[in-house]
Amino acid sequence: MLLLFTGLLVYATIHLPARGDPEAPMHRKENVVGDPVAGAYFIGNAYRDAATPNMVTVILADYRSVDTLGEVIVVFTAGVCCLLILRRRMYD
Amino acid sequence: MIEFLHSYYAYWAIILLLVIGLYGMLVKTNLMKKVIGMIIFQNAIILLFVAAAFKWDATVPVLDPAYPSEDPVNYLNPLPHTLMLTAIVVGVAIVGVAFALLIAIYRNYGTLEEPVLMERMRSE
Amino acid sequence: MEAWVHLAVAILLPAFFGALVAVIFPARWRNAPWVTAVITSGLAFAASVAGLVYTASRGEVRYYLGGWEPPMGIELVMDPLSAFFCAVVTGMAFFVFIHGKTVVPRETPGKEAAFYSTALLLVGGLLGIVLTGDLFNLYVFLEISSLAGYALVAIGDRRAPFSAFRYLILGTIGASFYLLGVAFIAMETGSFNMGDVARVVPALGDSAPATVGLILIVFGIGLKMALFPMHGWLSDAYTYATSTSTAIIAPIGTKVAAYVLLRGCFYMFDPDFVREGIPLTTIIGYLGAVGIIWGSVLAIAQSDLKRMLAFSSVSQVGYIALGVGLASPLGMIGAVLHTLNHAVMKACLFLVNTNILSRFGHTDIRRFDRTFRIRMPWTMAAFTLAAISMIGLPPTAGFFSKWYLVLGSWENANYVFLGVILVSSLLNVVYFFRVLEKIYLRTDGEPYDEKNEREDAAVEREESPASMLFPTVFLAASLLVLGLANAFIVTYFIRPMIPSGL
Amino acid sequence: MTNPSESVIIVVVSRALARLIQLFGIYVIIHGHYSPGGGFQGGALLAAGVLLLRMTEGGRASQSEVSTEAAIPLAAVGALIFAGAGLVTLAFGGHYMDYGAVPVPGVEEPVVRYYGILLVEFGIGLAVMTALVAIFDDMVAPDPYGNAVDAAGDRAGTPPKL
Amino acid sequence: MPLTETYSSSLPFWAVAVSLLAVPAILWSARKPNLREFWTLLAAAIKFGLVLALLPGAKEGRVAEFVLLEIAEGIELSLRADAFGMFFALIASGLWILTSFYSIGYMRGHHEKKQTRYFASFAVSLSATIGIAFSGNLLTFIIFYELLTLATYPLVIHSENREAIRAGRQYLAYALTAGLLMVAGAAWIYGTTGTLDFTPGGILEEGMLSAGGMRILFFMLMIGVGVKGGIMPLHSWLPNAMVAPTPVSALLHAVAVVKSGVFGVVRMAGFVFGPDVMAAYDLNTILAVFAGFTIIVASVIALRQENLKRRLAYSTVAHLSYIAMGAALLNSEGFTGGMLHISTHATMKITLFFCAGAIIVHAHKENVSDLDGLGRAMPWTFAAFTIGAMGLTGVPPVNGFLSKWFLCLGSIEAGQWLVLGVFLVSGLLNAAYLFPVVYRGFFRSSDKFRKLGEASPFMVVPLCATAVLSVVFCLFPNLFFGLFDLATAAVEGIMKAS
Amino acid sequence: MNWLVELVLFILLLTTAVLALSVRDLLAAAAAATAFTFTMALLFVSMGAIDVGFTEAVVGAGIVGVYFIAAVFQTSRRTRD
Repeated sequence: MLLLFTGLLVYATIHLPARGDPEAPMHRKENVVGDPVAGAYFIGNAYRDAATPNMVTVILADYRSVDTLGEVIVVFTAGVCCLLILRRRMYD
Repeated sequence: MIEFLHSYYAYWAIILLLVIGLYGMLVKTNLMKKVIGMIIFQNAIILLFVAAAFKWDATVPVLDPAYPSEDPVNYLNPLPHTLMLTAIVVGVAIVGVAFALLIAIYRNYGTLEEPVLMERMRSE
Repeated sequence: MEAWVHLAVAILLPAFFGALVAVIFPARWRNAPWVTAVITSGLAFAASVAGLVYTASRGEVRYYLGGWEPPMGIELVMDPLSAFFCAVVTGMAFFVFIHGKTVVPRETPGKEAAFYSTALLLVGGLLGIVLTGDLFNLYVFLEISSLAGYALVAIGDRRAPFSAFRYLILGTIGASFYLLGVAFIAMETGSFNMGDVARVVPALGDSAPATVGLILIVFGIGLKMALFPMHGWLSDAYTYATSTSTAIIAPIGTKVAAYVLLRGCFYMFDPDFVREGIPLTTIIGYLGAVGIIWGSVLAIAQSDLKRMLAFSSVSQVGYIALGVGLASPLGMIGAVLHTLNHAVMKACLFLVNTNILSRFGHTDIRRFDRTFRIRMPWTMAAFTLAAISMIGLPPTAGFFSKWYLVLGSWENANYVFLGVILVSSLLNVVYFFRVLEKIYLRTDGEPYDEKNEREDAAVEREESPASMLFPTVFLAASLLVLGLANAFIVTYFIRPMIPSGL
Repeated sequence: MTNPSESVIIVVVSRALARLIQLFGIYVIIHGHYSPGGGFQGGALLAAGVLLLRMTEGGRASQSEVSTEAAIPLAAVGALIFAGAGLVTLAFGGHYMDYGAVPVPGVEEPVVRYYGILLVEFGIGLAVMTALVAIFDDMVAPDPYGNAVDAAGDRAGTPPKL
Repeated sequence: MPLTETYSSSLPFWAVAVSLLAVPAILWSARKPNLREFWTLLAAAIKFGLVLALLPGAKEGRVAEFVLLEIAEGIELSLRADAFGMFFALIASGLWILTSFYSIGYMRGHHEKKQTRYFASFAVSLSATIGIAFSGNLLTFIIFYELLTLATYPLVIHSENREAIRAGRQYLAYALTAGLLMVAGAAWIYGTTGTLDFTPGGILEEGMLSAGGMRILFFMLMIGVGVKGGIMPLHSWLPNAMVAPTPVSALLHAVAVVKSGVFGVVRMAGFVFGPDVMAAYDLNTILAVFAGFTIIVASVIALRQENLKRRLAYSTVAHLSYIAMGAALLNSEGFTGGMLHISTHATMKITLFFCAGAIIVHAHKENVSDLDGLGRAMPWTFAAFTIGAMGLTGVPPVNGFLSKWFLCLGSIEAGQWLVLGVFLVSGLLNAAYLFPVVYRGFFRSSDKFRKLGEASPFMVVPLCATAVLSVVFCLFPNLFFGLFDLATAAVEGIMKAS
Repeated sequence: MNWLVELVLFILLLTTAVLALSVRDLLAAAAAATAFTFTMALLFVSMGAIDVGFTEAVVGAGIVGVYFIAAVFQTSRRTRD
């Protein structure tokens, strides 16, 4: 099964765009059908939109803030889960 | 050929890591080892994303006046980086819950070896 | 901007806010978490129903979170399909939460707040999966719901943590495979937005990474969905968890995975390609068919009601997979309708299981007897109705989803599926009537006589409290309504969601 | 793990170190706009400081830092700050999480977003710190049910089976 | 004969619903037997009245139709009181009144337990039966068919002893399998034709399916209805279900369930496949072979049964196949005979079961050999039994003669001499297994029953009534609400359309 | 030059991964896993993902390492495989 998995992945990767190629679909400004691609947009507009030089921060907390909200909630979930699993009562 | 290897060897290393991680999760009988396998597996996927965000001759995605931001070629793609931040934290959360479960299992059965555990569960 | 557009986010938020607020209350407000859970899930339910009606009449809603248009920002997509699944998820959650009023403090004493918070997180995560239009965002919500699911499964008897751990390992493999698939698709298409992907993939033509990505996603989601042969985690997880945990996870957890399957196969990718280019749906369909039989046979072998229901879940998930596997409008109608029906049936059955457990302290079928009927007449009536629906007898809801699946199988000339559906109905009869006989009849072989009558007259009625009884009976009764109204549901809600390529 | 360390040096050094780590954590949160870092990293550093204290000073003495009971509600508060910021934008007629929709007189939209991000990062930091501490506390707490089983598979407290 | 026209009316719906509505009332008054049985009788009377109200229209060829709602996409839950359905509904609802009276007497006389469940299930069964009669399409038919299965299950397992439960399981297994096959068949038809509405002359047309496909479809549907209709080799649940209380046997095995089965056979033959298709693909031959086989073999088995109810049960199996055989003849005489036999057999067999029940309750005898001399103690009962036996044999003044006459005519018309032979031989066999009972009752003397009087009037009156009905029906076929006209109208509809 | 660093890190990564899975002492395995995550963090940085690298170092290596040790102390240290 692991071999099957490996074969599948290798098959997929040799058809992938080469690593670091700036013309890969992910890095281009427009995709095949002419829609803008998010990565290039972020690079070009992050500072303009939020006056923050760190693009990752802007994406994290603004463009894709719901992802981050979800992430915070994941951590919160983990906390509540551990409580639920290991603690006897919530408050002593 | 060298070109090809150069472009793709990272992917294959990642696949190797993925397989190692999957092997750890599925084949190892110690539950703690399964968690280690899980960590490897998740990190390998994160690495795949980060590798995908990589561009030759580009700088880190923090705005630098020396590089014009209009041309995306100058900066690494920040999107996968952001997503992987999330993925890392998600991974930590899962590992935390997994450890909590392991502790609960150990309290209940006194072992983390799957065969022993199965035997003790069956004998109840 | 029209105010109705905010419905999409109004469905999603109450559950998360409820989860966060539930743990803040001081300990002496004992009922506060329950009230929070009921109110928030009720709000979400109301919003989903409104959304369902809205999408049916005015078409889909795309909500740009943060005001950023995709692919920059994340969008919530409330189209007929997602609104439908939202309504199912929130509705079931609402009723199970009502039901939990007296059970949860008994099963998880001192941790009600954590329990409701986790359960609301589960619901919120599932709603997020259903609503989001972004592949990575879906992963985040998937993990929220999974984590909450692991924790809910882990509380229970001594064996629960181990079954939860196995669930965690397999669930993480599933989610990771999903993420891996997303990585391939994103690297090939350059976008994480489902709409973008749907537009780009046909333009790429035959793209190996995208195909492999889809296969990985389907495999990962199949694990989450407990599709045969990846169902191993489900039975233990459902059996050893506390009964309310099971009641909240079982009806909706696997359904949402089925939703992702539908989304991925028919909306993101071209159905024709998925059906013929890679025979993916066919494989799903056959796996579902095997799962139906396998789950039913194992359900027959169980002596514990809860475990039997767990295996029956494996088999019922198979129906949904089978509907997906038909890859035709009728198959899809069958799958979606069965999602609704099975959610209601399973919720009802697990609530009955909870009622029995909380009254008699066990759910061992071998120890059921005819006094159950006298002690808990309404619960048993609900069980009977739900069982009839599970078997698929008209005019209950279960019949009609099978009817569409049967029609779809004929249409595709797939006689294997047809046979499987028919045979599995008979297997369902075996394991449900076995229980019904125990509940209603005297089974020691002697005729029913005056002595029995006196004994029966001496048995007191000990029905569950109203908070437990109402959801159980209401869900059971709604099975009849759903059955009779299925044409309405199909015409107004399910037909519009069928993608044009199917 | 949660007993006080016996060495005074370790206690003193770790206390100083913990403060340093926490300071750095706050810096990371605030400076996340300009350099790598942000709520998560800062929150995790804050948590690391607390965990250091938990391990050296002992679980009880370090309760004043983040008490075990308050951890989860505080995490909820942190997440609520984040989610509530979204509600505020909704109230001003924007989309959920659209900080730009909040009209602050005299401040341009990008700058509003800037401060929106900062607020959110603090929420994240609080939530991550407390949640991570809560997980650790739950992991190291002694078995609350007192029915632990030893490695041989026997219940603690009951005589071993013959 | 006027052309059929349809008009919308909610009467069919209420006719179905009234006994369902009685169920809550029956359950609610579980502690008050008199009130409970009042509800039963009231519902029975109202139901009969409602069916009667539909009669004038049906006679004129006007079909009352009621569409409740769309039950599945493109298919409505429609009730149509056409002539054939009316015919069946009239018999079922009419005999329910009698059976209700008889049930009260039997259940009280026998001190049966769980009478509330019994009466409630009974009411649901009747609803389902009328629903089957009025079904406007195949899916509606299936829905009521399954409902009938579920509703009669509690009746079969009524005594809750081991054999009852076993019989119940067998019944479920047979009936549910049959239902599933019908569902599959219905799906096939829907997929092929896009409709499931019963049409006189058939939904299917020649060439719609391959010959093999048509035969498989025919088998699926015929197994579906044949299980309830007791066609061999699918009959074996029926004698085993005789463990049920006798009114159940009477109603189940004379009116409601088994008649629903053969009603279904005729429906399938006349309204789904249609005579043309049947003839074109030799489907009638298949049906005739099975029916003929059943008639002969079941009669022979009946000869060997010692238990009176089992003997009657096998007799039922045989007579049900008369009806199927009538449909298989594919001419108007055959259809008429088959339909008439639904009614005639109902009255006759219900008489016989009532008698058997009276004997069980009153004299506590179940075996044929124990009945010596009982006729003198229970003259009314045995007189009724004699009439019933004569009817089944086909002796003129009783109505069995009428239907048999048409069946024989039909077989002559069709030139099927073999079929005619089957009818004649089975008539002899009927005589052979029924008259010994009469003979023992009246002419074997025994002192056992000297002090035993007649059974309770609650039982005797209904059984005499049905016996009289049987005779009168033969002499004046149209006297009772024009049953005969209804049958001929229905048949004309089928034959004309094809 | 850069790719050489990367190659070394990859090799280190694979080594620590295999080590973490094969060591019999769970505490050592925890250490190896932490080393693995830390190498991963370095690799991220070398690929230019400084944010990710930083997070991985703090969260992955730091917090998970602590959790790991806590979990091992709460359970057993030995393993059969």
